[in-house]
Amino acid sequence: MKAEQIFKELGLEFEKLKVKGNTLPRYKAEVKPEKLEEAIIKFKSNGFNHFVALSCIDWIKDEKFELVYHLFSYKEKEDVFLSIFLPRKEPKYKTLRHLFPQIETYEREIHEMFGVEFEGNDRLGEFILEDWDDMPPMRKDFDTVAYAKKKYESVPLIDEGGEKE
Amino acid sequence: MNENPLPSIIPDKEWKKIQRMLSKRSLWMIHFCTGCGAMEMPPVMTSRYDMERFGIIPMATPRQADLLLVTGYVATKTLKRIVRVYEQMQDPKYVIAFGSCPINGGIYWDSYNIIKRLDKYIPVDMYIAGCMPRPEAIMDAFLKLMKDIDEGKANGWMRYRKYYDQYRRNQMRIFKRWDE
Amino acid sequence: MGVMKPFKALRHLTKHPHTIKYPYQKHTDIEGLELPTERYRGFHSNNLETCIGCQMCSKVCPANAITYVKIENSGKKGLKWRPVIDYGRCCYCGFCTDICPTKSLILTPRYEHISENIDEFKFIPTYQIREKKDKAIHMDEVLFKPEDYVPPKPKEEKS
Amino acid sequence: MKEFELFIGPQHPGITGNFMYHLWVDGDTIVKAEAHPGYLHRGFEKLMERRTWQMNVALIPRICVPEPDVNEAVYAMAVESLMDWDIPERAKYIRTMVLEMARISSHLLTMGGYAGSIGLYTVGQWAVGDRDYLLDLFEQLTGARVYHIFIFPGGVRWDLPDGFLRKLEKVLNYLESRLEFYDKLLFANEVFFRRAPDVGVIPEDKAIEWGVTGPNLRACGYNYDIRKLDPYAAYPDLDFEIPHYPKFGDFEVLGHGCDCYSRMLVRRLEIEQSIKILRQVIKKMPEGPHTLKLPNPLAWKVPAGYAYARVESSKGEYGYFVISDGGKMPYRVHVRGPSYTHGINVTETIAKGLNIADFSQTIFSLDVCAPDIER
Repeated sequence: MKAEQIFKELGLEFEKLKVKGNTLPRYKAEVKPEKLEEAIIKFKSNGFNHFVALSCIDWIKDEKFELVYHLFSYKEKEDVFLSIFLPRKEPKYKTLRHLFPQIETYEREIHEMFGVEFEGNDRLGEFILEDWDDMPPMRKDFDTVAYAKKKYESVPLIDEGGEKE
Repeated sequence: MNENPLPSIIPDKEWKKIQRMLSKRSLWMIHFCTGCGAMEMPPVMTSRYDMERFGIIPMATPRQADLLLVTGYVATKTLKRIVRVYEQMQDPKYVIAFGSCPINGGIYWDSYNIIKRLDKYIPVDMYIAGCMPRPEAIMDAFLKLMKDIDEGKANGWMRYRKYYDQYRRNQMRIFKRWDE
Repeated sequence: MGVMKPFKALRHLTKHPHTIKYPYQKHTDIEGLELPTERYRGFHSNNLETCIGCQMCSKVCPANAITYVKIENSGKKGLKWRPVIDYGRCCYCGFCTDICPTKSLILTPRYEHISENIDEFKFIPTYQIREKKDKAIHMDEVLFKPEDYVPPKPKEEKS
Repeated sequence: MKEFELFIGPQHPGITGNFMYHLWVDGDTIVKAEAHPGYLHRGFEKLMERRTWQMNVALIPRICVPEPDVNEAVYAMAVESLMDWDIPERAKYIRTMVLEMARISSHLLTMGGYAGSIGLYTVGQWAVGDRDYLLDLFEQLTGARVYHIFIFPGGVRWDLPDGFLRKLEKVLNYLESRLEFYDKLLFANEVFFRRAPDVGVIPEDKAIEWGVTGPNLRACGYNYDIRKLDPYAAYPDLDFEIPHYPKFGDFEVLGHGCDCYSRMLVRRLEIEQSIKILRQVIKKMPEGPHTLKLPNPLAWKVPAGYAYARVESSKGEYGYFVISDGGKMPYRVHVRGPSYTHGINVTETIAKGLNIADFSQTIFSLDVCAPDIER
């Protein structure tokens, strides 16, 4: 089934993204967080069985996190982006790893980089970073230059005491 | 490196010279690609440039290696492994740092996960400029290191022993825990 | 026959070797052209005469590698700032040379600088780097003392 | 029965790059595997938010080191989508040429690494040596051996140097003559026949659902290639085939697909197809400008919006999700690397039941590229 038809059945409004270079159409729609699982199941059963990526965007001015679930159909040759908005304070969502197993990895990364909590995913925790001691680094209010200065540039040089062998 | 088997015949100073002359001819390199500069290692290691002509071969275990190549940027998670590998290597040991990143951070100068100067954490014997350095530059660095070893100038491992406390203090500013 | 297979490898003995015997032999491409060519992005060279000190190169640098020193007797009026490039930062992308309005800052095909001393990787590129054909850079040609600065001779124009 | 824990990596020759797998083994058999990425994490997505649209071109090739050009191409395509630019024909052909050269060089490197993991070290020596001729060409074209910084939004950075296409033709002839030796050494080798088939099997019906893409998906019998599905650059004008299981031409079909054997054979056949594509590019290379006129890099603003661009890299689908808020810098860029699923989720699942000795060849045949997992 074509994506436009599925959107119509789900009662969602969508926009078409601009495409240059590639040729296939891309549709983006905003979904309510509680309706998302249903929508993904609907798309999955209609041929959209390739889960491309899960991205997180920090809209700091609107105090929101946007999670974009990206699906692709090899049959219909269409891309679908389903986005949900979460509040920036204590962002929480449920895991969808039972639908596509690689969502688990994306959730682990987003948990570490943005601090979004996914209920039901038991593998959240230290993933890419080690010994991290600040707020999640991909958030917009994290200042990487100040952090690098504080952590790395303040380390003193080895004082050789004026003697060299 | 100081045990002299024939103290009565050869004086200590001469013995060290012979040792250095021999050890520069068989530098074994640890097989550890720490960053993107490792991409230029295959041409150097294999038939095109063939570093075995200089007696340098890749070795999988740190215990048998003399040469640690820090190929490019060093993430904090890798730094811990580099320090572990470096401490497992037997004296004398040498470190070559590849490219811009170990000198002053390189293009990742503002990254939150990349250390900026490698010589604050382990001693470095040779730096190569470039991003990434060409195989020719890498070969020249090997030749220059061999010359330095012969002249007794490459003694980063002695520095590490001497200023161990300072190096360890700097390392522990980056790591939260050492023993896991 | 499986038994004879290993002996077939003997014919490779007569082939031309693939290895570049590096310190004695130059790197050449498949047609025998010596590499690197003029297009190679190696160390910078800056003609301090034509540089106008506009500081555009530092604004476009993705690695924040370019800082400036003031040159007092630059021999002419105008802006006296000249770029200092930190090769502990530089990523050899060449954006600085693309944007340079007078094209005084260029990248040369010289690529080699090896040192035990970490402080030797920050210097003022001079026009001498351009002139020499050697692949390696030496500190004596890039160490720049403003009081010793002598403007280069103008090239003789063809009449 | 007692389980042992085994750590493969980060300092281990049997692993693709600086990456670690934590294995639980029972005797010789792997019971559980866990991937530990992060040794190469540089925070690219954060750094890209701090750099202007042009500066990012210098930064992104570093995301995937064996094949840096796909990053530049896909970023350029995403930016062109937002800017609504149509690039000149010549730029399209030059891009295709660069991407195919990169594909051959990456496949050669994978082949060498894979052969090393089953004990045939000569292939690695030859493949990496032959790859160097391609790097020589890259150097003459782009000015650098590995990080080319060549494909810009709006076209390519420079035009072709004199006699480049002639040299490319020569290198292609040379590579084609070498393929026969690779066949003898690796693809017609008894060691390969005995060790590779039916090892590291991805279940065919799960492959798409698990996010397997690229040569690994085609090894499962699917005829999907982004160059045909979602064409970009000059691919619609070019004629080429997509090798997939069980269409292996002259090669024997051993095993039941989805295994190391078919994954490596797909790569081997793709080299042939890439050579074919490059020959057509040489013949068809149009005249004209190689780039659009770019805006001043210091005042380059990109209209607000979302854009997703994807290309087929040698490892699978490579995508950039670029979000602009109309400013001088990207608001957010998300990089979808193919190894993200191959290296973590797929490997963790298919490692169960593998022999320890086969683990290394499985990850080499999946072509896991560590830097694009953790970025």
